Amino acid sequence: MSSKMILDLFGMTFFYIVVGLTFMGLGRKITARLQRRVGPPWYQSFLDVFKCFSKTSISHNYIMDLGLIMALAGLIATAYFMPVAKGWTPAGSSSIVVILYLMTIGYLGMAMGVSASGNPNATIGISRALALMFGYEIPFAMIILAMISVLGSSSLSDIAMSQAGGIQNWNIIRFPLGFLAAEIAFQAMIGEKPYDHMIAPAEIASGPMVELGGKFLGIAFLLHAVQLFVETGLMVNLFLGGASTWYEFVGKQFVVYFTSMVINTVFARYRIEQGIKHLWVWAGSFAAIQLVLTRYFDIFSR
Amino acid sequence: MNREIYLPDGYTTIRKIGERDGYEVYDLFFGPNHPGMHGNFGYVLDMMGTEIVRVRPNAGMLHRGFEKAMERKKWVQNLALIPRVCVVDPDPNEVAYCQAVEELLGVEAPERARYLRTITLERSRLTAFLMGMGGVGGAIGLYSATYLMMADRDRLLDMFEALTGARVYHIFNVPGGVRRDAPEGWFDGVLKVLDELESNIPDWDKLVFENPVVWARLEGLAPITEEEARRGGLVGPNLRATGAKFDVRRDAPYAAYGELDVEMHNAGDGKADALTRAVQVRLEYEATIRLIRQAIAKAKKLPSGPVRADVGPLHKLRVPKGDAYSKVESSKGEFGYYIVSNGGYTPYRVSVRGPSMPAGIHLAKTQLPGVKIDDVAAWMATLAICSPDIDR
Amino acid sequence: MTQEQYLLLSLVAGPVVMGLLSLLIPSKRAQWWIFFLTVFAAGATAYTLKGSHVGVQFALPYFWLLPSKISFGIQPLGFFFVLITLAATMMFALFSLGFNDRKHATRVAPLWAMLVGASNGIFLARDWFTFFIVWETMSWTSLLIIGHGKKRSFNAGVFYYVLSLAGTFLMLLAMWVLYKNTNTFDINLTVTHLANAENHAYVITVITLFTIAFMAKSAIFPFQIWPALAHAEAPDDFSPYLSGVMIKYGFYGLLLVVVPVLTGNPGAKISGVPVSLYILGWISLITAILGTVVAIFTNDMKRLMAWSTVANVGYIGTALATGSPLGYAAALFHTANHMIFKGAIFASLASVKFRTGEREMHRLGGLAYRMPVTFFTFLLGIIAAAGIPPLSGFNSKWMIFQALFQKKLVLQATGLFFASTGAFLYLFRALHTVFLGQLPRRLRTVREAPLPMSLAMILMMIAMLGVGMFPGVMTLPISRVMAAMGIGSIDVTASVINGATSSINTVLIGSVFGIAIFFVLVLYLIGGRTYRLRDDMDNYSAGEDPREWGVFEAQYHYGYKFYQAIEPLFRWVPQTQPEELYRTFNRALHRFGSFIDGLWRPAGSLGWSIVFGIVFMILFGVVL
Amino acid sequence: MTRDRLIELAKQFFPEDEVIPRKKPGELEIRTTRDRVVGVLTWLQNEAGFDHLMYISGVDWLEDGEIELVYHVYSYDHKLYCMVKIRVDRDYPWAHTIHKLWAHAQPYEQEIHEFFGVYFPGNPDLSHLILPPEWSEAPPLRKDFDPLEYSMKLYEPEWFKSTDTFASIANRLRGEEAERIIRSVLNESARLHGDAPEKDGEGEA
Repeated sequence: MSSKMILDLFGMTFFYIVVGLTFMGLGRKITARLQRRVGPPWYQSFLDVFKCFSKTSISHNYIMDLGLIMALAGLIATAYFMPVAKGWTPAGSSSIVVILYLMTIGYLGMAMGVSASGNPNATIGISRALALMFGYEIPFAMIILAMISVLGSSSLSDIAMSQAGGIQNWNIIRFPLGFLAAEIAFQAMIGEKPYDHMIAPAEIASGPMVELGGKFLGIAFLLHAVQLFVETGLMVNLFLGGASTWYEFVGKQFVVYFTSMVINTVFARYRIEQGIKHLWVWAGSFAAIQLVLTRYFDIFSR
Repeated sequence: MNREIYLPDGYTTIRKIGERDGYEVYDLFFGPNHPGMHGNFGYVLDMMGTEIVRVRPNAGMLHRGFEKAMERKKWVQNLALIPRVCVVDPDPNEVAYCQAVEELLGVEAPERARYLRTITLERSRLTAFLMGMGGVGGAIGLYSATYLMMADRDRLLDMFEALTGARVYHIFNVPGGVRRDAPEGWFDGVLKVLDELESNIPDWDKLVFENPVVWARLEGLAPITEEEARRGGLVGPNLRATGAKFDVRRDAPYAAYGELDVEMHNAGDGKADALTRAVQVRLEYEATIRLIRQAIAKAKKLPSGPVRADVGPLHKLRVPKGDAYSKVESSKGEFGYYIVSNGGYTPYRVSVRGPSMPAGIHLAKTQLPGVKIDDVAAWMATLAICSPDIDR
Repeated sequence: MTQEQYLLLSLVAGPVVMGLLSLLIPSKRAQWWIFFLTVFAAGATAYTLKGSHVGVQFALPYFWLLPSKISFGIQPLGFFFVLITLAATMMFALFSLGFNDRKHATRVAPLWAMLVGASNGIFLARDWFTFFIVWETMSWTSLLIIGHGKKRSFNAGVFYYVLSLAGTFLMLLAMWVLYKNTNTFDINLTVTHLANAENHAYVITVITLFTIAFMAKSAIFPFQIWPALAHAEAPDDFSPYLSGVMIKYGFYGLLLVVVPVLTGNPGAKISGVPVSLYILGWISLITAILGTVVAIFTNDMKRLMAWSTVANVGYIGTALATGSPLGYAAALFHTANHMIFKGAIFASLASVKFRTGEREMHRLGGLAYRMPVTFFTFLLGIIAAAGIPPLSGFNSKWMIFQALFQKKLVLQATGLFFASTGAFLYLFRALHTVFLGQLPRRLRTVREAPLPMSLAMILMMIAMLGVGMFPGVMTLPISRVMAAMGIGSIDVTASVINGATSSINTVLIGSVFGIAIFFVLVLYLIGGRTYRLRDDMDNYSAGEDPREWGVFEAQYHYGYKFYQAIEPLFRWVPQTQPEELYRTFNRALHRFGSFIDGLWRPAGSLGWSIVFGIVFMILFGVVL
Repeated sequence: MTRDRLIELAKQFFPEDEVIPRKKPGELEIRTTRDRVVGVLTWLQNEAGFDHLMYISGVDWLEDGEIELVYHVYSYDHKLYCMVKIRVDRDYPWAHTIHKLWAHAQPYEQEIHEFFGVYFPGNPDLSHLILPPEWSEAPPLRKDFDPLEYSMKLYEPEWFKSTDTFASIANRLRGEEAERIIRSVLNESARLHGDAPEKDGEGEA
């Protein structure tokens, strides 16, 4: 661990946050335009974060501070394992299992921080978020397993690299059903409608966000930004052929995010059990068919 | 605090489970400033898991003592207060009040005024329906519906502004008629807006009423049978959604409704769940647009004339002794004013019947236990509970 | 006899003798001190025996009543187990020393000392006869400990004992069969005999008998019910041992017999896995999923963790059943990890119960603000249990997944993903309901656990972090053990594990996580000023003052039926209620007893019973 | 059933009560007493087909020393509207609850209890729905409750008595117009509340 690496990591952290916040701002703009509004400027999220961090904030106890710090750190650490472009994987090894499990620490930290605030609304939000994890992790895991069983490597950069050489090699072509399942699961993963049970303002008063203010809300914003980066990055690396330059990567990420925002705009929210059932039935069955076809019938592989 | 607990018989067992020790049930505060709450009103929900076991309505946040205040203000001054009884649909209040005063005075509004009243009332109904349908969307997370329908509502409010100078509280009616005649070209302006609204309907259908997620959310939620609705004091679209054929506009016509053909729609037959209630509003929305066209077509042919019967100077208005009850069909159902006069400059007593009280207080206590927290906002939105008319 | 042989004998006999001796002492505290010292002495003994002492043997001379010698010996696998179990037991003993103060002390210390001896005996036994004796000693001592003088606990203990007795009978049968065929009780010889046997059906039969016995001990489906009863009803300080150490005997047995036999004599294969192991894999997967789902909806915190143990046993079984070196290593590694983290979790729950006396989770809440050490132990425990880096549980879980990827057992891997996501659900639920949220008024005076308990918990935290960052501590010995057993080896260094499809560097993961924490901490510190609320109730309640509505801390804590929303989705899972099953079982047993009773009673003489007895014995002999 | 038929029947069933048609077609009024009102309403609901209880309003007749309760019922089938009026003693006001007939009468009775102080024995919940629970004044919709007096008692009396406050506001506005408006409002208010309604309001803004 050299000082150059630490510097690299710092730069990358900055990069993730900038990309994530820009996406959030653009997402708000897209939603507004679809709803016949003007919407805030694209840099609104930056202003929000700056403002949040400059305010005096209320903390309920040390666990709240600790939980949110742990959450953001966990997601940033996850992002370090995300291959952005050639030679742009700061932490080298990029085992997909590591990414999936390290991401969980973000959720755990967030859950811990907000439930330490002692508000039942926040806790219901967390219980919904965790329950929803049940819904999307299984289809997602199945798709990843299908890829691993073809490729024989569970490194994300290997998966991305294997799609090099044109659009016909992309996994979106080779695993069409899997992509469909992943797209549904992705919608739940980033918590957009119809799976935004965690936030659900009209039901549980914004759920986990209910007690966050000041820099805690700022951290929650950053958390969402990095989460967007990681999850869209996962989709790009898994299905859209990875990228050779960082702007290609960000561009592909934006396509993924844009699709998700459009879906978000035209759907209502499921009830939580309906949401999970929907994920299992649709994403789950697509993924299962894909997995069985790939693993046992050798279809779709090279 | 001596807030007593009222629980219907069917739910005593759940309460007993909850009260065996005090730790299984926890409380959630749904309102007054909850994002899912319509207005300054609240429910204190006793929850077990994510299911409600007991509801304590928490009204009174908005109470401005209108009924008391009206007793101290002159007959015409009250016109500034009454639209505030129901914010989203203010005109029925004015009309009901004015009609009751007119009944006591023994005057009748001129024909032109009655048509203007009808058109205003129906347009006010449209704004309320748009807000209601958008509210259903908002309650289940479909915020696009809220924003888009708000935009449509704004077009209607523009026409209100052109007619009355105000956007929300119009204070357009006075005892004896309306304040002023429609300006030149106003009818055509309204027709243009209606064209626009009508052209949007297919889009809203696709967005809201044919959306599979909306169906999944609302279908089977909080069903009410026709008998329950009739005996339970539910009125307006909530009642008609169950299949009951009742509409104040048809059965006790006022304003110009006697001369118009008011359509009757029933989304359900014998029973209505949340989805049926939402669809009922959607059906009536379209019917209302047609009704306004009808009214405008007739109003355009009317000879010009006064829009206000002569009742003397309004600020010196004295109303003969007696009592009168007048009701109109608002967007949420029957809105009634019971007015008692002792012959003075001010009313002796004004008593308001809002459509939300039976649903917002009584039905909440009986129907919400057993419902999940997910559905409280949707339940409120589809029943179109308007808290200001509980609080008055 | 050499010094080493004495030491070896003392590992087994020492604790037993000390336990028996301490029975004579009336003072409970003194008994616990003796237990504590005994365990540490045993640990020190084992540590001195570590190294190049493989092959040291010791045999008691022939005794006329016994058909065989009683012999112990150091084998790589057994001794590895001795070391890790003793290391864990030392922490648990330290914890118990604090736990059994004047108010909470139980009289189980002598029995537990004997149990530790028996446990070592199991790992060191060289022949089936000895194995059987120590196995039985282990069974009845643990029965008495679980009972610890309470009716409810004793019922739970009996349930556990009867199940393991059923397993033991099958094991006895298998031993008998082996003895018949080989004329020896020696474990190594019989295993070699099986591995080279021509008749594969015979091999499978014997292995199945052994496997069922070990499954009963390790609570693999369909024996998954007993931990929920026994772990929950056992003395609180004994639960870590029960869940951490004792449930692993079955896996030791599987690794001792089944794995070497199937390595030598695999028979038919499905996706590169011997059929019997493949079936075991699916059964383990069912165990994992069942344990997880039931845990999600369990409200009793000790029972919840017992179901979690069942789920983890399922992971270990699934790993073992891949039939590959990586899988065996993952199973061994997860066994060791589970020993620490589940021990830590049960220890922290024990200290919660020590201070509050509550077991129902929803009656607690907010204890993290009062018991920070306990909270952090629990937190690190659940992070490890959920398999989140950089703690120990992740490494073994990663290895399990690698083993499954290697054999392309994708369906099993999906199932494990399911169970592992579910683990996150129930673990967080316990964390929130017990430690976070609102602190009820009656718990405001709760203090941190006493020093020995806290110290033990801190040690466990260090162990989890250490193994998480440097898995080599465990993986390198495991690799050596496996090489010595001849079932392959794995490619590991101190901080790198090379799996089949990718590799991880735990130090790298830990340090980038640390750097990220540093960045965020800087961000946190340059942010605006923070002030702390003194009052937990001073938070968003939609504009109402909760107290005005008679809502206090305890009524503002969401803990009961935490996942009620998703309960309808799990109707297909039998929500196993241990009490009901126990009652059914009890009734069935009683009915069977009455039936037997009724068979001879009408005759009204003892003769019939004797006749029946003789017939039964003859039949038994014929069958064998 | 027509209105006339209904009046005929009602007179037959309740000979002691006044049954009068109202001015508007389709409206009638039954004046009865506290003891008979439940009988009348039961008959209306079960026999005459009045299945809709609109609401219950109360009127305080201070001079008569009585509180009038008006039950508004409607028949969906016959399209008839009926007002059932009873009067109860103002000092010891109570009436029979009708929440067994119409369940949603419960909140209406609760509200009348809250605002008129009429007690309904048998109503399961007569707690304060709208007023604060610690309300200790007279029921606010009674004629002898004076909101101005109550406000002056509740808040700082100087604020209400002194016209300086308004004058200072006017000064701050620095406009004669503003001052004129405020003066006129004050005059109007004093006139209305100072028992001088007969004088014509010259200061109407």
